[in-house]
Amino acid sequence: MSASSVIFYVISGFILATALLAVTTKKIFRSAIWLLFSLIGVAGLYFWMQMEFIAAVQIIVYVGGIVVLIIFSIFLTQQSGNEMQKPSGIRTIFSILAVCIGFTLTYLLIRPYIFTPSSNTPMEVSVKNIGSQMLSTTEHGYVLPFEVVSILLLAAMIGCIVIAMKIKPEEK
Amino acid sequence: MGSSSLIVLLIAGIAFSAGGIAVARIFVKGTKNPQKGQPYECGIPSDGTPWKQFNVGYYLFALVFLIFDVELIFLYPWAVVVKDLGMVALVEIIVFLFILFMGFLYAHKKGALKWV
Amino acid sequence: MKEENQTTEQATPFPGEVHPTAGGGIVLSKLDDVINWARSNSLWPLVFGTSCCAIEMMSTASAKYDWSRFGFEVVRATPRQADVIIIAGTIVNKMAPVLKRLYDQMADPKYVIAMGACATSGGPFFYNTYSVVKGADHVIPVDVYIAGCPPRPEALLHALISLQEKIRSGATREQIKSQV
Amino acid sequence: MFSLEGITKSIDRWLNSTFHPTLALLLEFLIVGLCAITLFAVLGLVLVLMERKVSAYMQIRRGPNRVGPGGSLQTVADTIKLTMKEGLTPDGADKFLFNLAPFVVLTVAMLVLAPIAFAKGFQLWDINIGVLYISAVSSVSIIGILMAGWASNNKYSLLGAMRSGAQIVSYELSAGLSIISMVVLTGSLQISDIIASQQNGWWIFKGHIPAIIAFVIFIIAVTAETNRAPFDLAEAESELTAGFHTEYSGMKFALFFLAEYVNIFIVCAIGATLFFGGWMPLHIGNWTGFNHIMDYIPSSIWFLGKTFFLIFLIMWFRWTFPRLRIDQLLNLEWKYLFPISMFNLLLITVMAIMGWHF
Amino acid sequence: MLKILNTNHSQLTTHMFEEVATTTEGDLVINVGPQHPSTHGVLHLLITLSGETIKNVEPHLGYIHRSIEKMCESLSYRQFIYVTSRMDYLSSHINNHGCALCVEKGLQIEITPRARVIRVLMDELTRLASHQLWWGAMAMDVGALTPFFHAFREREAINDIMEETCGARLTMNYIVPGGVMFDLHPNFQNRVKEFIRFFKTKIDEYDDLVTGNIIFQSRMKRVGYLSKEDAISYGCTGPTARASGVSCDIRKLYPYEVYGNLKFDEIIETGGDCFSRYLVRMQEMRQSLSIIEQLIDNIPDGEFQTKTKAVLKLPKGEFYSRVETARGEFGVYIISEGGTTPYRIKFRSPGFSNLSALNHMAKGHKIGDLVAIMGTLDLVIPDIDR
Amino acid sequence: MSEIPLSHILLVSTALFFIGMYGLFTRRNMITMLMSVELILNSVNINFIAFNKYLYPDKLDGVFFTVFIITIAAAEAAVAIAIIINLYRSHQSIDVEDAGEMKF
Amino acid sequence: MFLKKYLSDIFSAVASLLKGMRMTGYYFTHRKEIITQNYPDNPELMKLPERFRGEVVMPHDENNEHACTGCTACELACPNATIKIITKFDISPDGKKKKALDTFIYHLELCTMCNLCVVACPTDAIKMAQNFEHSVFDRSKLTKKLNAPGSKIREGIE
Ligand code: SF4
Ligand code: SF4
Ligand code: SF4
Repeated sequence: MSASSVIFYVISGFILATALLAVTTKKIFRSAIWLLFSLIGVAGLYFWMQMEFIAAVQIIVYVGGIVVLIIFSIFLTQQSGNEMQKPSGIRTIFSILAVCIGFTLTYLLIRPYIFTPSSNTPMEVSVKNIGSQMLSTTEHGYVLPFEVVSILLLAAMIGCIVIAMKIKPEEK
Repeated sequence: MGSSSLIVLLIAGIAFSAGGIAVARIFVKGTKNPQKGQPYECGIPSDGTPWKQFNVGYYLFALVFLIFDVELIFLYPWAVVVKDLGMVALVEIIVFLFILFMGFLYAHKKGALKWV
Repeated sequence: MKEENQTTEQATPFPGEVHPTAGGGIVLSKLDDVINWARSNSLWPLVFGTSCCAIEMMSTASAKYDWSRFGFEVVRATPRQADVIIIAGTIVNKMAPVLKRLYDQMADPKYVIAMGACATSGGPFFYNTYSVVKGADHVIPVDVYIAGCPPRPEALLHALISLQEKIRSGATREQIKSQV
Repeated sequence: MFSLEGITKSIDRWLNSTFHPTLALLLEFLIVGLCAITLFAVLGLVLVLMERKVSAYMQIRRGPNRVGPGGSLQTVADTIKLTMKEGLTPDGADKFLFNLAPFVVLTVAMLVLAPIAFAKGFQLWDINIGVLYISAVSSVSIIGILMAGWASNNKYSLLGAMRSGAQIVSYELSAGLSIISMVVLTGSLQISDIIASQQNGWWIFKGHIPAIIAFVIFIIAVTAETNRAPFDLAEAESELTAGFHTEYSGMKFALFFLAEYVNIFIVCAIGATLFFGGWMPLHIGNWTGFNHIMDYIPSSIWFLGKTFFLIFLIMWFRWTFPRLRIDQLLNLEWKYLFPISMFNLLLITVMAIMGWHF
Repeated sequence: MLKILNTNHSQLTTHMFEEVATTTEGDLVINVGPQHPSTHGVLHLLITLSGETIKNVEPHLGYIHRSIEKMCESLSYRQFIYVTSRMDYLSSHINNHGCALCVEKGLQIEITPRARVIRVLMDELTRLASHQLWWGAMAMDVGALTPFFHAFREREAINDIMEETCGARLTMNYIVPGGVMFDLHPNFQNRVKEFIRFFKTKIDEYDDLVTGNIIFQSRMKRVGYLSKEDAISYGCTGPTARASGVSCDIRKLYPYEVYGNLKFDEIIETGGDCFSRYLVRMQEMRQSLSIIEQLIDNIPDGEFQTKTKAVLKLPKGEFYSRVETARGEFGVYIISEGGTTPYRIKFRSPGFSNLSALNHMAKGHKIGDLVAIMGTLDLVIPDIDR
Repeated sequence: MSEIPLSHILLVSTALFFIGMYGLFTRRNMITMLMSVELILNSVNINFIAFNKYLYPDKLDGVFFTVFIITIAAAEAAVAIAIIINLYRSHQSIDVEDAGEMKF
Repeated sequence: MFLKKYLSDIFSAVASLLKGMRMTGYYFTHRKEIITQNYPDNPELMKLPERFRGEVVMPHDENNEHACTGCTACELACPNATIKIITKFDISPDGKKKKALDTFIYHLELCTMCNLCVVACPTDAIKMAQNFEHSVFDRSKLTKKLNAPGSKIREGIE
C-alpha cells in the first residue's frame, strides 16, 4: 500500500467519523464543529484527487460561509449549552435499520459494476481551463448557467432578506 | 515539494502546539482553588450562562456575505482568463455583477446592511 | 488597633498561595535559572487600579518612566494572562472578595505588589473608618510593599525591580521575608 | 551569491545521495517541518518585539531595552514565561473544544505558509491556485476563534468571538475582490506566475490608480481580517477585557498570540507578492543596468523587506487610530469598501483588456 | 405651585418606570467592572444586552467607599482637608480649595491676595492636568493608545511644576486654611511660562491626532445624547452639563477668589453628545491656559498665609462653599457645633450626579458607545463613592 | 491515487450519504437537519468529482456540476436559515414537529 | 450629487487619517522627542525637587543630637496617627526632671506625606526627606524608629 492510498483511507475515515459524530452529538455547537471537520475532510479528499480548485471552493463556501452562518443561527435560536433531546428509541432503531438497508442495497448495486477508467488523455483541471470553459459560449460552454447562477443568487438573497426581515418591525 | 507539504505542515502545526502545551502540562504545577475554574467576569461571580439564546445582530450580514462569497468563487476562474477572452468576458461579467449588484442595492434599500 | 502586626505574622497559608519554584525538582537547576530569568523579565501586570495610586501607576506606564523597558507594558485586562497584581489604591470591604477572586483566578505563578499606603496598611484610612481593609495582605498574600501616598512612579519601578530580583533568586515568599 | 535556492538544492542532493530515497524523503519532511516550526517561533519573536519597539517610538518612549542587548531578548523571556505558565481550563468550559481551538488557529496559520514564496525558488508548494488557496485556508481560522469564544463559557469571550466572526466574514469579500482584481492583471493564481508577471515592474506601479485603490482596500481588509486595531473589536481591551481569549492562559494564549502575528506576516506576504512583486527585485522597464544592480540584492531580502514594510504599515495604523464600533465597521465594509472594490475590479478589467497598463 | 409639583412628579414616575428594564429571553447580563480597563477605577456596571445593544445599565457603587465623610468628623479642620485630595484625586487641589474656602468662611478670615492668586493658578494647572489625563484615557477607551502617552508628557510637565512648589505630584495638600502651605518656588513663574509655550504647540497636535480623526468623530458624534432638560434634572454639572447647553460654571456664576476679575469664557456647547463634551473640555484647556497667562505675571507680593490659630474652631452653624473642579461643581457643607472637629460634613461631588445620567445616555447604544460615554463623563469613582 | 479503485470512493460517498440520512431521520432540530442535508450534498459532490476524475478525465463537467451544487447548497442554506430564524421568531422553537403549519 | 458627497466623504476621511499618521510618523522618526528617563540607570540625572516629600526623617547632627523635645505636637497634628512618641523623663544635671524623647516611632506604611507634622513641630526637629525607594518584602520593616540610638536632644532647645 503506497503512501497515497494510506492518506486516502485516513481522510475517508476522518470524514466518516466526524460526520457520524456530527449527526449523533448531543450538543448542537459541537455538532456544527464536527460537521466542519467533516467538510474539511472532504476538501482534503479533493486535494488528494488533485482538484485543488474544488477543494478551495469547498473550504471557502462551506467552512467560511455556511458553517459560520449555521453557528450564528445556533446562537440565535438555541440554548447552545443545553443538550438536544434524544430521539425516541424506536425512531433511532428504525432509522438505523433503514440506513443500513439502504447502504447495503447501494453497496450491492455498486459492487458488481465494473468501472473502466478512461484512457483519454486527461485534461488539466487548472483554473484557466475551468475559466475558459465556463465563459465560452460554445456548445460545451457554461456561460448560461454562469449567468443563471447570478440570478439564482439574486433570488436567494432577496428571498433571505424578505423572509428574515419579515417580523422585524413588529418585534420592535 | 508539492502537496505532501500540506501533510508536513499539518503535522508540524499540531506538533508545535501540542509540544508547547505538553511542556506546560508536565512542568507547571498550578495550585487549585474553587474560584479558579469559574468564568472571569471582572471579579464578580458570573450570573447565568452565556450558552443560551443570544440575539446576534450580525446574522443578516452573514446571510448576505454567503451569497457574495459564492459570487467570488465564480470570479476567480473568470479573472484568470479575462485577459485572453477580452471583451466577451467583460460583457459577461458586467451582466453577472450587475445582477448581483441589484441584489446588493436591494439589500441596502431594505436596510439589511444596516445595523439592527 | 495593633492587630496588623499579628496578621502579618500569621502563618496560615492562603488558598491560592504559590511558591515561585519551577519544575518541581524535575528540571535541572540551570534550567530553573533560565525560567526564573524569563519569569522575572516578563511580568505582565493586571489592570487593577482602584483609586489615586492608579494614576501614578498610569504615570509609570507613561513615556517618562516607561515600564516597558522592563517588559511590564503588556497590561492584561484578564487575570488569566497576568502575572502580577499591582494593587494600586484602597481596598475596601466590598472590594476585598473581588480582589481575592481575581487573585485566585490568575494562573500560576503569580505575584502581588501592594502599592501605596492604602494597599500596604490602610494608610490614611487606617483609623476612623469602618469600611477599609487595613492592608491588602489581609486578603491575599503580598510580595512587595511600597510606602507612599501615592508612591512616585520611580518607587513603583523600584518595587518591580525588587520583585524581579526576588523572582530571579527563586526563593519563596516566606524565605524572602525571613531573610533580610 | 547567497541564495536559498542553492542551499535547498544542495541539501536535497546530499540527502538523496546518502540515504535510501524513502528515508531521504522522510528526512526532508522532517527538515521542512522543523524549519516551519522555527520560522513560526522566530516570526513570533521578531514581530512582537518589532511591535513593541514601533509602538514605543511612536509613543515617545524607549520600549524594552533592559533584557538582552537593546531589549532583544524581551520576547524570548516572554515566550519562556508563557510556556512555563499554568494553562488553565475553566471548569464550566467545553473542555474539548476549549483545548482544540488554539490547535485549529495555529495549524491553519501553519498551513497557509505552504504556497508563500520566500525567495527565488524557495517555496514549499507552488500550488496552481496559490492565492485562492490562501484565502480559502485562512478563512478556517475564524472557526477557531468562534470555537474559543463559545467553549470558554464566558460572556466576554462569546461577544468577542461573535464580533470577530461577523468582521472576518465581511472583510473577506473586499479582500477577495482586491485579490481578484490583481489576478485579472496577472492572469494566474499561481504565486510563481504572479511574481514572474512583475518582472518588469511591480503591479502597484504598473497598474496605475486602480492598483493603488486595490492595494488600499486590500490593506484595510487584511487589517480587519487579522483582528488588528483599528479593527480589533474581537479583543477590544477597553470593552471586552480580552475578547475571545479572555479565559486562555499560558501556552494556549501564547498560541493565539503567535497565530495572530504569523497571520499578519502571511497577509503582508501576500500583499507584497501581489502588489510589490514578492521576491522580485525592483525592475524598471528596460533599464538593464539598473535592473542588474537590483538583482545583486538577494531575493529573500527583497521579499522580507517588502513584507516587513507592510507589517510596519499595519502597526502604524494600530498605534494611530481609535477603534471602530462594530456597526461602523460593518458599515465601512458594506457601504464603502465592497462597492468600491467591485467598481475597481471592473476598472481594472477594462484596463487589462485595453492593455493600458505598462 | 402644587400643580407644577404634581405634574413634575408624575413625569418623574413614568420616567422611572421606563428606566426599569425588562429582561427577556435572549438578553445577556454582563458585569463590567469593578476590575475593568474602561471603568477608570472600580465602578461596577450591570449591563443588560440584547445582542450588542444596551438595554439597561445599572451602576453599582461601594467598591471604593472609604467613608471619607464619616472620617472627617473625627479630624480637625486642618487635618480633614488632606483627605479630600483622595476623593477626586485628579483635581485634588481644587477639592482642597473648596474645603479651605468653607473653613475660612466659618472662621471669617480673609486670605492675602498673593495666596488667592497662587490658589487660582494651582487650580487651573490642576484642571489642565486633569483634562490632559482625561484626554489620554478617553482616547485609550476608544482604542487609540498613542494619545495616552502624549497626554502624559504634558501632564508630567505640570506635575514637575507642582512638585517643585507643593512637594508632591498628585495629592498635593498645598492649601491650608488661611492660605497656602509654602510660598511659590522661585522657578515657578519661569517654568509655568515655559510650559505654556510648550503646551500651546502640543494642544494643536491633540487636534491632529484625535479631534479631527474621522474614526474618532464617528465614535463620538450622536452618541450619548443628553438634552438640556435631562442634564438639569439629573443634576449634572461641569463639562457634562455645559455640553448640553447648561450654564453652570461656578467660576462665573459665583466667583470665588480672583475669578471675578479674570477674563475667560464659560464654554457652552449645545450638542449634548459625546463630541460636545469632548469639545468643551478641549476648549476649557485653552481657557485655563489663558487664565494662567493672565495671572502668571501679576502675582501680587505679600504674605502667602494669614496667621491663624494653632487650633481652629468653627463657630456653631452651617457653612457651605462650592468650587468648580475639572468635573463640575464640588460643594462642601460643614455643620459645626463649635468644636475643633466638624459635627457633620457633606460633600457634593460632581461625579455622582453625572454618573446618574449614564443609563439614560447609554440606552440603545452599543457596548463600544458605553465606553465612549463613560470616557466623556470623566468619572472618578472615589469621588462618587467617597 | 490511481491504486484506489473508484468503488472505494463511491463507498465513502455512499456512507456519507447515509450518515446524512440518519441525521435527517433522527434529528428533530431544523438546524441539525440542515447540517445533515449538507452532508448529503457533499456525498453527491464527491461522486461527481470522482466520476469526472476516473471516467472522464478529459472533461470538466463534473467539476462544473460540483461548483454549481456548492453554489446551490449555499443559496439553500442561506434561505433555509432565514426561514428557520423567522420560524423561531414566531414559534420560539425550531423543532420540526412544532412547525406543522408553515403558512406564511 | 450623491456620488460627489460619497467621494468627498471618503477623501476627507482619508485625509484626516493621514494627518494622524503623519503625527505618529513624525514621532517615530524623531528620536529626540523621547522623554524616557531610564530611572535606575542614571541616578545622577534624577534630580528631585528639594520640597519633594518622600518620608519623614529626624536630622541628627554630628554629635548624634536631634532637636526633638518630645512635645507630641506632631503626633497630634498627624491625621492618621502615623507618629507615636514615647517620652521619658530625663534627670538634668541640676536634678530637675525633664520630659524628653525616648522613641519616635514612625509608621511609614501609614504616612501620607502630608507635611502637617513638619509644620506643627515647634523646633523643626523633623523634616521631609526625598528618599522614595521604600519597597520592602515585609511590611513590618516599614515601621521605623526615627531617633538614632543613643541620641539626645541638642542643647538649648526648649
Ligand atoms: S495610598 Fe494614598 S494615593 Fe494611594 S490610594 Fe491610598 S490614599 Fe490614594
Ligand atoms: S507627613 Fe502627615 S501622615 Fe506623615 S507623619 Fe507627618 S502628619 Fe503624619
Ligand atoms: S518632632 Fe517636633 S513636634 Fe514632634 S515631638 Fe519632637 S519636637 Fe515635638
